[in-house]
Amino acid sequence: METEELLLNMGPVHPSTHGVLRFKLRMDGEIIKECNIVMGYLHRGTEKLGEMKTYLQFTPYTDRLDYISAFPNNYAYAKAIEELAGIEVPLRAEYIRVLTMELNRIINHLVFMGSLLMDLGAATMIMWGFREREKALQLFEMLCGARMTFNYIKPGGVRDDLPDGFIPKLNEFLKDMEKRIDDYEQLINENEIFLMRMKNIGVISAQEAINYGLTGPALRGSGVSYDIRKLEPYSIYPDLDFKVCVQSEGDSFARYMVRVDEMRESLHILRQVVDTMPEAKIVAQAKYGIAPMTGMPSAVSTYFPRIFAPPAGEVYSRIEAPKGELGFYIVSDGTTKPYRVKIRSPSFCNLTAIPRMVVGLKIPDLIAAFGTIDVVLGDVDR
Amino acid sequence: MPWISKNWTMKGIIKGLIVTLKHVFHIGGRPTVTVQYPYERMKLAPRFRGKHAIDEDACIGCGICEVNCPNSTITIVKYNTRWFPQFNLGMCMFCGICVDVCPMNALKMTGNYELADYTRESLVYGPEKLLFKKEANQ
Amino acid sequence: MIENAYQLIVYVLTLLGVYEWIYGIFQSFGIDYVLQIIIVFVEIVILFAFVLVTVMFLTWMERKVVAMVQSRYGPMVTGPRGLLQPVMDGVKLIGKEDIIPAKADRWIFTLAPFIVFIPALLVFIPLPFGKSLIISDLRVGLLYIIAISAMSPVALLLAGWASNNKYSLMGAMRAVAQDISYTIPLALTAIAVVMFTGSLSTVDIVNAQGGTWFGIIPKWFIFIQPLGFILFLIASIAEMGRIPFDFQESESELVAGFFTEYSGMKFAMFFLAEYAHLFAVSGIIVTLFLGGWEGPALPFIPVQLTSLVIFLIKTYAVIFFAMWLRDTVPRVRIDQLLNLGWKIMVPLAVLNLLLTGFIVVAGVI
Amino acid sequence: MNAAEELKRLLPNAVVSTGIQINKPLAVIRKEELLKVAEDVKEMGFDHLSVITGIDYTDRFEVVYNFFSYGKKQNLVLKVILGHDNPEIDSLTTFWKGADWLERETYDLVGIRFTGHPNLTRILLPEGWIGHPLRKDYDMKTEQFVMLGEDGEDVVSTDGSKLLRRK
Amino acid sequence: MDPVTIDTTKIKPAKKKPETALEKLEDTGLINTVLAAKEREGLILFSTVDQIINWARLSSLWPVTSGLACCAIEMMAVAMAHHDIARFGMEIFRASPRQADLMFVAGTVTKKMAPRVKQLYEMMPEPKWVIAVGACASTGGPYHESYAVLKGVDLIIPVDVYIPGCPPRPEAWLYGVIQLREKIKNEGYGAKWGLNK
Repeated sequence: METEELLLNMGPVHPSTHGVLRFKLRMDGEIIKECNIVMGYLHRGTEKLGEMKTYLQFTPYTDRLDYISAFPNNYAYAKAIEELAGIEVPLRAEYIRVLTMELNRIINHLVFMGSLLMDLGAATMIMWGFREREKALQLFEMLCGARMTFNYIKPGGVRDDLPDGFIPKLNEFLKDMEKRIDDYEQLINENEIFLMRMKNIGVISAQEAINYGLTGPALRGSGVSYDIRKLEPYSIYPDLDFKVCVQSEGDSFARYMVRVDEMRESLHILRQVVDTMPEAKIVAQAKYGIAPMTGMPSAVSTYFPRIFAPPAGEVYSRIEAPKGELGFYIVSDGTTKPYRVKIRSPSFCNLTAIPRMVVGLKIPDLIAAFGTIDVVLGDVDR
Repeated sequence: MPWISKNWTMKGIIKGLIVTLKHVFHIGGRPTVTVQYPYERMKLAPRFRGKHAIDEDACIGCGICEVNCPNSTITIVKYNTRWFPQFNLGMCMFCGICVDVCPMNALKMTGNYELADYTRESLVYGPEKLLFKKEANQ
Repeated sequence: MIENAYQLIVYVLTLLGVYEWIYGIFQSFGIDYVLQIIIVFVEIVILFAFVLVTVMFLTWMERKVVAMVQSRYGPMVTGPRGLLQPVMDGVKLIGKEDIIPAKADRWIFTLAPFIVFIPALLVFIPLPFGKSLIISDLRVGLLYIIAISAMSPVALLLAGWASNNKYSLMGAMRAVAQDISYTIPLALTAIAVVMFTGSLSTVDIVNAQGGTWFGIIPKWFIFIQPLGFILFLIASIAEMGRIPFDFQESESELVAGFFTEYSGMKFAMFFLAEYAHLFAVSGIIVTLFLGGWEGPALPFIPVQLTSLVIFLIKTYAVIFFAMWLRDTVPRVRIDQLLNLGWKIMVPLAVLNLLLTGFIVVAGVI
Repeated sequence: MNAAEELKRLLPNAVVSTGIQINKPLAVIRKEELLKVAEDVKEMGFDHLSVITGIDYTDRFEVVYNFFSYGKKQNLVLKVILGHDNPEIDSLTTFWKGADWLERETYDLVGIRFTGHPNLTRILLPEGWIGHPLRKDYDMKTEQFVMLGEDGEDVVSTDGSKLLRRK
Repeated sequence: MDPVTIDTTKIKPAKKKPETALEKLEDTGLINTVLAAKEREGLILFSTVDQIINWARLSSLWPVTSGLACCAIEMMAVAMAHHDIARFGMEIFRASPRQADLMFVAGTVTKKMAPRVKQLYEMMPEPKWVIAVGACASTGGPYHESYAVLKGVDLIIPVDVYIPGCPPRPEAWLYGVIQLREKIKNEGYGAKWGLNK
C-alpha cells in the first residue's frame, strides 16, 4: 500500500525533548523513516567565552554546561588545568571532590529516572527523585552555597573545607537513599508496561556503540565494560573499591539498569570516602599563586590568586562524568586566558547514535530511546 | 505477545501500586515533605550565596571585584564621597568570585534571595541598598 | 411503587401537599403536559448540576490524590484545602481569549467540543444513582450507554481534523482507533452480564445483584464474573483515555493530543467531558459488577438517600483506583494497546461470553 | 614504544614528527595522508574517537584528533596542520561514525571544511550565519539575529527590527 | 566564605500563616474584593466583578512547559514535592501554549531560540503573563558577551516579573510568583480606567 509520508517536527519546545532540541521526523504512518536532529537552540558560545575569560573566571561557566551534574564539569576543567600546570592537589581536597562528584552522579541518575518515566507517562517517579535530590542539594548548599551551579572545585583544590555537621547529614542521606532506591525499583523495575516499553527498543550493539563514540552508561548498557575511573584512574579512585556496572543487551532497559546499579555503586563509594576521609585540613595547594587554604573561613579569600597563568601547552583531560566521557581540550599560550577551550561533552557525542537507533521505531520509542541516552541540552549545545 | 504469557499476573504493577499506596497513607517514613514557602522557609545553609552586602568600613573601592567579575556585573560608583561597587543583580550569577578576591574581606553574600521585581532597572543594586556596618550587625 | 426520578419528584410534591394544587392549575388551562415537561426539565437540571459539581470535585480530587502519592499537598491556597481551585479554573477559562487558528475549519472546530460534551452528560440518563434515583429506566439502558459513548470518537476526529495540526490529527486518530477497539470487549463483557439478568435495563441489572450468598458474600457480578470484571475495567480505562492508555493526550508525545489547539472555554469543555466520562464509566462499572446501589439499608433514613450514598462510595472507590493506577504506571505504546485490545481482550471477552453461556444454560447459579 | 612511534614506523612518510602531549603520545601528520593514517590507526585498535578539535592560530589551523583504544587501553593524539586560507581536510566519517557531528561542529565553529563528509552543514548555529565564531578574527561587534522564514526554518539577518520590540 | 554572613536584618520574616477566616480570605485575594467594594460606592458591582475575575486568574495560573536551560531544572524543582507550586494551583504545566496563562522564560534565550519564544508567546491566549527567570532571561546574564545569546528576553516580549539568581532557588522563584499574583490583583478594566486604588 502506498502511503504519503508525513513530516513531523518535534520541538524545539516539546515536553519530551528535555529542553530545546528538535527532531525532524520523516514518518510512514507512525513509523519513523528518518530522524534528523536539529540542535543549537541552546548554543551559548561557551567555548568562545572561555577564550575571553581568565582561567578562574571560566569555572562558573563550566557549571552551566551539564547543569544537572555540575561538579564533574568543574572537576574536569580543574583537572585539565592541573595537568597542564602540574599542580599537586592535597589529598583531602581530592576526597572532597570525589564525594561531591559521586553525590552528583546519584542526583543525575535520579533526574534521569524521573524524566525518563515522565516521558513514558508515569509522573510519580520524578517527584520522588526530586524529593531525594532536594536533600542532596541541601548538602551541596551547606558545602558551597549554591544548589546547582557550584563554582566549588577550583584548580589546585576546592574552595572551602567541609562545614560542620556535613558528614552526619551525609550519613543520614546515604542511609535514607538506600531505602528510597528500593522504593524506586519496586515502583517501576518490574512493571510490565515499563518492560514492554523498554525491552528491545533502541538496540545498539557494542561494536556500533563504540563506533558511534558512545560513552558512559549508554556504552556500558551495550556490554562494554569501560569506565575511565578504572581505565585511566584519576583522583583517589584507584584506592576505592567499586565495580563497573555493565549490562549486555544494549537496549533501553539495559541502559536504564546500568544507571540504577550505578546509584547503588555510588552510595558504596560515598561510604568508603566518608570512612577514609583524611583529617589534615588542607584543601588547596600553594603553587601558581594558590595559597594553602585552611579551615579558617575568613582567611581564605585573602590568599586566593588574582593572576593565574599555566605554562604554554596543550592538554586533553577526560573524566567519567555521569553521562559519559567529559573532556576538556585546553590550549594555553602562557597568558592568564586560555587560547582555546574545547569541550568534549558526553551528551553531544552520545546523541549521535539516536538517528541510527530510532529508524523503524515509533514516536513513543523515540522518546524512550532518547530518554535513556540521557542528554542535557546545555551540554549538547554548549 | 510473548510477554503476556509470562507476565499475566501483572505482579510488577501490583508491586508498584503497593508502593504508591504506602505513600498515600504515609506508611514507613514516607511523609509529606512540602515546605509551604510564604509561611515556612527551608533552613538556609550559612554559606548560601544570595544578595551581596558591602562592609562600609572595610571597602576601599579598589575595583578588584570589578576586574575579576566574570560577566561585568559590578561597576564602581561614587556614593557619599566614597567609591563602592554597584551590583546589577539581574546579571549576576552569584558565583562568589568577587567575595573570594576581595582583599579587604569587605564583600559578603547574605541569605537574601527574595529579589524578584517588576522592572529590569530595579535589579541594579547600588551601594545604598547593599552597605552595612559590621558593628550594627553583630 | 416509585420507579424513577420523575415519580420521586411527584411523590415528594404529593407528600408536601402541593402537587394536587399545581396540577390543578395546569389542568384548568388544559396544558397538564407542560407540567410534565417542567418536571422533566427540573430533574435534568438537577442531574446536570450534580454531574458538573462532581466533575469539578473530581478535578480537585485528582490533583489531591496525585499530590498524596507524590509526598506533597496539592492545591492549598485557594479556599479551604484548595477546594475552590476548580471553580477558579473554570472562571479563569471563561475569561480567556478564544483562539481559532487561522487555518482551522471554523465551524467544525467550534462544534466539536459540544459533540464531546453533550454525550458525556447524556450517558447519565439511564444510570441508577440510587433506588429510584434514575432519570429514565430505559429498557435498553445498557445499549443506550454503549451507543452514546460510541459517539465520542466522531467528535474527537472532528476536533483533531478541524484543528489543522499534525499532533491533533494523530491524537484524534489514535483516540478513534483506541475507542473502537475497546468498545468491542466492553460490549462483549457487558453482554455476559446481561445474560444473567436477561434484561438490558440498568435497574434490572442492579436488582439482580441484591441479596447475599451464605449471608456474607453479596451477590455482585464481580464474584460470578471475575474475568469479565477485569476485562471491563481495563477496557473502560482505555475508553476513558486515562494513563496507562491516554493516547488522546499523551503529553510527552503529542503535546496535548487532539485538543492541542483549543483554548479557553472550549478546552474546558473537553476537560469537563473527560472527567464526566470518568464519573460515568465508574458508575457503569459499579452498576454492572459491584452491585450498584445495593447495600445495607438503615432505619429511619429514606432508602433513596442511603442507596445514593452507597452508590457514590462505590463509584469513588473505582475513581480512586483509576487515579491511583494513573500515578503508578507508565503509558503503553499505541500498537501494544491495539494488540492488547484485539489479540487478547477480544478473545478473552468471547471466552468469557462462552463460559457465561454454559453457566447460564446449566443453571448453576 | 608508544603508539605514535609505532605509527611512524608503519607510515614514515605520513608522520612529520612524534612527541608527547602531557601523558599522551602525539603524532603530527601530513594532511594528504590522513585517510591512510586513519586506516592504520583503526587497525592498530584505536576504536574510540574521543574528540576533534580545530584551533585557529591566526597563521595556521590545527586539527587535533584524540583516540583511545578499548583493547589496548592506550591514548593517541593526531595533529594535522592546515594553511590559514581555505582550510580543508579529509573526513573520517567512514572510519568512525562518531566523527560525523564532531566534524560538523568543527566546521560550524572554526570553519574547517571536511571533504567527503556526507552532510557538512552547520550544526549549532543556524544556516546562513556570517562567520565562524571560534576564529580569532570573528567579528563580535555586529549582532546577528535569527528570524523564522515562511517554512519555519531560520533566516539570519543583521537587522533585528522585526524581532525586537525595543532597543 | 564567612559562616556568619547571613544578614538576618535584611530578610523579611516569614509570612504569618493565616489563622482566622478573614486572614485566609485575604491570603487568597478575595479580601481585596470586599475592601474595594467598601471603598468605592457606586462602582461596587463593576469593581467587584473585576476583582473576582482577577482572583480567579491569579489562583489558576497555568504555566506553559517551556524550559530552556539550567533554570528549567529549578522549574521542575519548584513543581516537585519540596516546594510544590501546586499549592497555588499552578501545577498544571500545559504543553500546548493555547491553554496556558503564564510563561516562565526559564533559561538562556539564544538568538536561534528567540523567534520561537516569541512565537510561543504569541500563541498564548490573552490574558497572559511572562516571568523572566534567572540572569540569562533577565539581561543575558553570564552570556551577555556571547555572540549567540539575546541580551534579555524583554527585548522581544513584555516581561512582568524578573527573578534574579542563576538559577534562583525555588523559594526565590515562588517569591516571584507571589509578586506576580500581587500584580494581577490590581489589573483589570477597573485598574485600566483608574477605578481601582
